[in-house]
Amino acid sequence: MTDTFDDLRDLYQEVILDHGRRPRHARRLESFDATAKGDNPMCGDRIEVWVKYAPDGTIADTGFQARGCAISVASADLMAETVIGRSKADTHALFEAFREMARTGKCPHCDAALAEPLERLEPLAGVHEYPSRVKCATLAWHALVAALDGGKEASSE
Amino acid sequence: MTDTFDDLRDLYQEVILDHGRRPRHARRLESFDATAKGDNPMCGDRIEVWVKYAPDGTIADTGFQARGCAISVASADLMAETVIGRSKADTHALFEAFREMARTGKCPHCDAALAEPLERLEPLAGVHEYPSRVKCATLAWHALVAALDGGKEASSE
Amino acid sequence: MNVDARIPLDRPALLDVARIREDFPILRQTIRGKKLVFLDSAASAQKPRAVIEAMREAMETQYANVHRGLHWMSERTTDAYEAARDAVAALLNARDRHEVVFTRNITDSLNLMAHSYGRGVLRPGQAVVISGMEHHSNIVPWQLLRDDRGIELRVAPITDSGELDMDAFEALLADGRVGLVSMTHMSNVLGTYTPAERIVRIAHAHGAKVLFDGAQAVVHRRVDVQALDCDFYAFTGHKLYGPTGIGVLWGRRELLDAMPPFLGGGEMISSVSYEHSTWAEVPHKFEAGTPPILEGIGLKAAIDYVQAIGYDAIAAHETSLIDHALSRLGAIEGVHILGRAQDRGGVVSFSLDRAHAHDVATLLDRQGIAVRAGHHCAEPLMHRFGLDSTARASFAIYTKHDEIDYLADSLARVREFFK
Amino acid sequence: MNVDARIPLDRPALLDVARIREDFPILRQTIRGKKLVFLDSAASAQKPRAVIEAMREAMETQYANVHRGLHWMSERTTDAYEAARDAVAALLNARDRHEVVFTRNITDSLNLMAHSYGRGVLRPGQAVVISGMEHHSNIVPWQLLRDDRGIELRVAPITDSGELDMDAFEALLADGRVGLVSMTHMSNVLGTYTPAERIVRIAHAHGAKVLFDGAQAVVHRRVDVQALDCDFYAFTGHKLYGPTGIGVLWGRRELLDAMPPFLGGGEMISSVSYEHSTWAEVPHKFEAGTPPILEGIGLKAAIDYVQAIGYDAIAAHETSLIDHALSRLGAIEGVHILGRAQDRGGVVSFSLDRAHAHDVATLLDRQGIAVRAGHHCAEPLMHRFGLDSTARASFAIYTKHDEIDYLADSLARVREFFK
Ligand SMILES: Cc1ncc(COP(=O)(O)O)c(C=O)c1O
Ligand SMILES: Cc1ncc(COP(=O)(O)O)c(C=O)c1O
Repeated sequence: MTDTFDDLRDLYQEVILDHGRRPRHARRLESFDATAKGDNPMCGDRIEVWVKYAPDGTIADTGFQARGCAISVASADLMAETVIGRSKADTHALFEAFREMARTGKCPHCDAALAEPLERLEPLAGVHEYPSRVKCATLAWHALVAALDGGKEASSE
Repeated sequence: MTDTFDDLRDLYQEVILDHGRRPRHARRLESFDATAKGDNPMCGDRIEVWVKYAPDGTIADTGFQARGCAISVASADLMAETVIGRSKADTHALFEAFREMARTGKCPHCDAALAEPLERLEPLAGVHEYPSRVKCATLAWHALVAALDGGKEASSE
Repeated sequence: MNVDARIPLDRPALLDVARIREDFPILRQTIRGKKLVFLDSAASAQKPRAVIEAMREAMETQYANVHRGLHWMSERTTDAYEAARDAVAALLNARDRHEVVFTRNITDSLNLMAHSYGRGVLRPGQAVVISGMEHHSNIVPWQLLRDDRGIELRVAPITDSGELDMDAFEALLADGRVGLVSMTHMSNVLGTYTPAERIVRIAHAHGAKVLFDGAQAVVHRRVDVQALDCDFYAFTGHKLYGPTGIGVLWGRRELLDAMPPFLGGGEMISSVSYEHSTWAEVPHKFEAGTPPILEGIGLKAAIDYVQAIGYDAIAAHETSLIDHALSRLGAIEGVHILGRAQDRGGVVSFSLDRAHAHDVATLLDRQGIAVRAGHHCAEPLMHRFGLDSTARASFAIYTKHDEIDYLADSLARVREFFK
Repeated sequence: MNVDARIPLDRPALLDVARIREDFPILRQTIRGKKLVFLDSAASAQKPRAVIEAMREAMETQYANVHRGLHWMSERTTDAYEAARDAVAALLNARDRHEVVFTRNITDSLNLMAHSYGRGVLRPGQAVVISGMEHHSNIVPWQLLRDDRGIELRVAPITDSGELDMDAFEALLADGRVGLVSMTHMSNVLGTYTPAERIVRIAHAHGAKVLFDGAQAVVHRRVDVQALDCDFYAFTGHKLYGPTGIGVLWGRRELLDAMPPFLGGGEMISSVSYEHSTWAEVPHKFEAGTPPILEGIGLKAAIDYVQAIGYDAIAAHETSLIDHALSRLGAIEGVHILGRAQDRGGVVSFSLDRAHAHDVATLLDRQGIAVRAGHHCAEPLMHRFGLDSTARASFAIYTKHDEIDYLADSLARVREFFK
């Protein structure tokens, strides 16, 4: 693929296509401490997330099974990649920051401490142009946060 | 009153004001063969009509009691004046012709035989500009026709 | 406020009426060679250029069906339509934009309440209270509810001056069976503003929720639903200088959440199967089918326009006009004004000795003046005062004092004419 | 009809599409520098200048509330609004203009039916039949009716090709308990036209009335309710090149007369007292509150516009476009088209291997093409075919053959992109 696809790439960057096509964390954890489902009936997107904590309470591992568009699968995978090793509090903060980025394309009020992980999620910022697809990008996060909070079900806003 | 009221006169001609103010036939007949009521709930107009037939079946006399605007009272009175001496069939035809005149301002398809009585009703043709007031002009006629047809109640369309 | 009856034509007002009139193209029209004097704004207001242009521009440059479009036109149109919801939320000072439900007109908002709240939340044996000065749209839905579900309908009487009888109102609530008070915030016939805060306090003290019919009130005064502390508030777009085809129901989130949906169809569902469907979150739960997209865009432009002028100036203008009208019309022999409330707004209903209201309206029309005549969709109120109909002049931000002078002079001519 | 897949750009059509496009200002828009290719007209159509101008002109020169205005502006606006009723009556070849009820959209028309006919005329124990390819707006109202009043809801299955299974349909009616068949006249997902005359004959033979959801059908084909012999017909203004905020329910006079009112309020009453109110004649009985005045004026302009072009040319254009689309899209490897009905209209739903419909829609949008993706408010139909969503291209009078070519080429690029 050369730049013949330039016009398609600003939202569907290679990293999204890649994670959408070959998610690294798309698996059910054999042993886990928390789990939750997410559901977006409007598009039929569905996701299930599993979380395993480390002894210090940080996220030791996380995996998911998802049915949905490239954006939602890629977002779930990038999420997994980004939150492993983080505390619950960090993950919550990251969720809020990511949500704002997905909605508005930027996160001006974001904590500098979040700069590095947010940069990794930045390829998804393009969805803000498509408010109806923001949900695709945030569904996995809603499910993850529901799992961390001990809930069972989440649906994106 | 001089021509200071010119701008008000094209609809409210002197004959309408006069018949509205001093109707000649606004009375209940002592003896009658048919009667009916008319009601226009939209404006609160109400009318009751009585009819007495001659031996040949023509209308020997008619009277009414009305509550309503100048147009509706004047129309009732002009109607009474016009139908006395006419057959039922004539009166029906006249009703149809008058209705068209009230709606459209003219009656191109009208029978030449109706020319004379229609001319007498012509001052009311101006209501066609006010479709919501056409009903004021036709209510008495609806009631009269209901009486002729043996009905009891009429409401303008 | 005391206004001189012989006010000069270009008297300085708090509102720059001359400039405002520039924004309303229709006001330049003539009727049979006479300048249009439009005094029927309480029936429906004229539209400023901002509204006309917003709707035109949407149709010419940015239109598609909204929500879930996934393409540029749809996403941008959704933004524009949903911005109307933000504008309404700000207008009413709602806590949460999701509390704003778009309907077709206020009649629709009130019917939604009678169905979703009346049939879905109230229980047989409970009662609804309205007042003796309601518009039919705030009477008939409750009658239909009463006849369908055995929910009592109680009518709080009004005084001869046209104000709510507060003692009688409170007495109606005494047995604790009233679930909802649905009342006008300003009468479209008498001009009376009801004492909204007091009504809410009394109703809440007796366990009843309060819904206001703000069709007239919101046109002239700032409405703050949090300050009023009411539970529901409804208004209609076309009287607030917006297009026809759109109305508003605002309600507290938790109350709307607890209400079942009313109309079923697209937009209001979460998922559908033949056996069982689930509903979208509020407000969408109450918005079945393609929404009034262009109308939302027009309404937002209207609200922006009104907000830019500001309710302080608008309310002051209304007060000044009504004072002027009461003094000018009241001075004409044979003219009787209906309603003498202390707190009153921009409508004057009147009758004229020896002339039927319909004749008065038509004869004013011959002079270029648009007023309404009839029962103003408030028959029970008319009958309360022993009348079938009145003529009614009503005012808007574009109404000039000299239009009221012209009305008074023209009415005096009609009186002469009928003498 | 067989259309060459490599059709030249300015192929002469029965419709002068180039001239028609001149009438739609929005079609000159670009999206991110690419020409707008609007293939989402089945969701909502764009508006011709005639509609935009009619609404603008009304607001600028001739506007007031309608009915009983007694002044020039009101009388003339009433004439203009009521002329829309005549236009609809002529469009559907209704016998009587009073049979035309204006609603907010077709969803509202269907809910009116579910309330006034469903709750007011049907009796518990009776059934309503819909088909397996209905829009949610023709499912959910009947579900709510079922759950509220115990009126059974039966679903006539469709075949794999996306057509109504006529034997199964007739079998559903066999017990004589079906009071109403409410069915789409053209599926918004499959494009299938249902055999309306046959449906009516069968339904009537079993004592059932028939209501058609003509939201899609009326856009492309001449509908003659007397020839169809149906009992009710509904459509929505915004898909017929008219504004949002207005829908239509046509019904036989005697059936409408027998139905109780649905919404209560102004306009729909004959007289009101607290004890008892009486209703206006149809259609006003069903039109509570200030009607969609501007929308009626816009809809009339839309109907006049469509009638001037003529349904013969429109239908032929639709057929030509759909044939072209089926041959072009069908030739792309990995593209699957949903629905293969014999008699089908201007929508194509499709899926693409290895790409989710949402991604397809977004990637087409990047190329300037507006298509819809999702369940198209027809979840049960999607599930019937084992799908959650499809992309859908839909056509209008302004759609060019080369836009379909561009869609096919762009789709092929999306396929490459996802390979
Ligand atoms: C077949 C069909 N029925 C009903 C509807 C609902 O139309 P509206 O949203 O205008 O009520 C649509 C369009 O979405 C449709 O395509
Ligand atoms: C106080 C009041 N309530 C309700 C209505 C009904 O408004 P709409 O016809 O827009 O539903 C009106 C206006 O006619 C009104 O003045």
